[in-house]
Amino acid sequence: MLPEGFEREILTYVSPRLTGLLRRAAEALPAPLEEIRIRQDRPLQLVYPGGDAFVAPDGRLTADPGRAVRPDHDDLQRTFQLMARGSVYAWEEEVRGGFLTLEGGHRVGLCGRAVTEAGRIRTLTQVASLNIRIAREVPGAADGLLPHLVRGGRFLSTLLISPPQAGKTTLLRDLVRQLSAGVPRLGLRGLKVGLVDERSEVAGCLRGVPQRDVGPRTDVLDGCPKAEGLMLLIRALSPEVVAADEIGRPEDATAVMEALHAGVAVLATAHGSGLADVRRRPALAELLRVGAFERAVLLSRRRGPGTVEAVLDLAREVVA
Amino acid sequence: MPAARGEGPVEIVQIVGLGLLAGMLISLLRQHKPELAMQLSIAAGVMLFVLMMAKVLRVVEVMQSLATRAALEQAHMDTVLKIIGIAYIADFGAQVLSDAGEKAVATKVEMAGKIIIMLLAVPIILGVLDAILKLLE
Amino acid sequence: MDVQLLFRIAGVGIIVAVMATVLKQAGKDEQGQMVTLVGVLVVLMMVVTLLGKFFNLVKATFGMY
Amino acid sequence: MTLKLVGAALTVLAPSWIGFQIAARYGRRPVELRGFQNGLAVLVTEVEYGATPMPDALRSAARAAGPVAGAILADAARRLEAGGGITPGEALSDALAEHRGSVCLTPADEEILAALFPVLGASDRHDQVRHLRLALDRLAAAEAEAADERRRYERMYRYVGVLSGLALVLILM
Repeated sequence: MLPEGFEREILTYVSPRLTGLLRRAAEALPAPLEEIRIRQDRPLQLVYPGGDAFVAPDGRLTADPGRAVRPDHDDLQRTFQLMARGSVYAWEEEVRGGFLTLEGGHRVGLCGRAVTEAGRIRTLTQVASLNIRIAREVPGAADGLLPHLVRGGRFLSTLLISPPQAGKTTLLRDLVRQLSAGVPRLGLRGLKVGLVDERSEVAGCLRGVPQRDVGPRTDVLDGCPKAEGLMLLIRALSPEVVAADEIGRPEDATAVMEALHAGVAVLATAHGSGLADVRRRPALAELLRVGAFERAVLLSRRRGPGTVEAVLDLAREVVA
Repeated sequence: MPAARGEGPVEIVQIVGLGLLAGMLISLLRQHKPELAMQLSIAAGVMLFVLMMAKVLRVVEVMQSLATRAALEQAHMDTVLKIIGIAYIADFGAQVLSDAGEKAVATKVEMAGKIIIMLLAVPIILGVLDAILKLLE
Repeated sequence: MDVQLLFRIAGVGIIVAVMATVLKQAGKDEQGQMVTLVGVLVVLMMVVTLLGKFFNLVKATFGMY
Repeated sequence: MTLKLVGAALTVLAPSWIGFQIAARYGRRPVELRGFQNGLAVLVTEVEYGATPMPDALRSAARAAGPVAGAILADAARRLEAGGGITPGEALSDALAEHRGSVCLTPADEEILAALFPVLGASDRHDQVRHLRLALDRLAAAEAEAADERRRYERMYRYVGVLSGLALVLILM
């Protein structure tokens, strides 16, 4: 099954030698393609919900990595260059952060040789692994969840907790969209939302313009570090809700506190498989301790990405 | 041959004019390209020589008719002419070479000319000796 | 056979001389030498044919065969 | 007689024309090298301060690069935008190959540009600027050399052309 826009948004940016193979292989998949993993001199792998497969030289799927196509150095470099639109320098920050964003908000994870300088990654060279994660918009993904996050026409600050690939970003995007658009059936009017999209994953910005539907009242701060971005939004754009993906650093926590003091609701995500996981991270533990979030949502992949395991009322827990 | 109808005084103007012209061109060229100047002088020399050749032909004809009248042996007359020709050519070559500064080669050429003339003259000398011996008998 | 030949040889000589000078000034001494050599050869061809004619004429005149 | 004169005129003109052509090549080479330098200098600015994506950067470089180098850079930008899975280096390489007939660069000059092909757009800003500056330095050296050659050879080839025409006429006359 080919994802929507696959040809234009993905295949255009892949080494011409691999496009035909990928097209045929992706068509043959039993479920929508989730990830393409291209590793130099190693089997070409496709991941879909519920499994993975390798691509044979004739474009068919195979379970045997020994019979799979092995992309070479040129394929990797060419794909990397094409994804960077021939301008790696223009996405320096992204490359340093190990990713690139394609048109349509698809994110490409990069791995290779890191060039460090004073202990920090300066850049990645000789990219040897590419992981193309196909972003999927699932309008209505948050339909079931939203009623639990609203009380008296007010949106409650929420932390989405999930292991990787459990649909956290998809959920966040749909929450932002619905909050921004307003949900009359819950008595929720459209809210001004400020979204800090450090990795261009949520809104899929291309040259600053969101490629994904994030609602009519949403301002996206693209490619900005979360802590600074949150501050900027609060100061300059008078949002009623600020949203950020994957918080967890001490300065993120400070920024979230700042938002709460300003009376702005916060919608954020964090990595973890449960509340206990999150509590082990100092910055997040502090946030939970002071009751920054009123709701925590636990996600898993148990019934496919986006399975809501539980919605916790943190306010009550803290009070209790 | 243009010389056949030409008169003496007119010809001398032609020849001197040609010589002067050649001389000027040669001296012009000698400063920059001496090797080409030498070739030019050869060409000029040859042309002057050729202009005179028609006259020489007339002289030869006169000599030949004199020889028949004197009932000289034809073979001897031919030899004399050949000797004159060889002398001309050898002299010409030697002149050019000494012009080009190759004095040593020039003398060798002259030497060769002399030897060949000697060889050609052998039958005549023998004839003369025969005649003298007959007179003495 | 007339004066033209003299002019031709002199002309080639002058042109070759100028060309060699220009080439030498441009630092292409080798090409200059080449040009001179070609000039000399070309003139030599003319002079050699002339000489050949001349020798034939002399031989004919004095019956030297 | 007239025919002979016309023939002689043609015989003089043909080598003269060739000589002027060669002389003109010597005249154009420094100009083209300068054009490439201007283009690359703009490219450096675009990459270093604007982080402009390659096709746009190439296009604004083309505007600064003068007619010949500009045409090549613009062609590279066009090829790059047309897609087809080529890298900026390949686009530039193809553009250069396409225009090879109309440029007066020596293989050594092209080598300087060719050194950029594998790296163009393929690394971070710092690295790009370093490579571009290196190419700029080498182009400047090549330009100085080309100007020197122009001074020495431009007039020479004109003279040699005309003179060989005259010599030919004399020899054939």
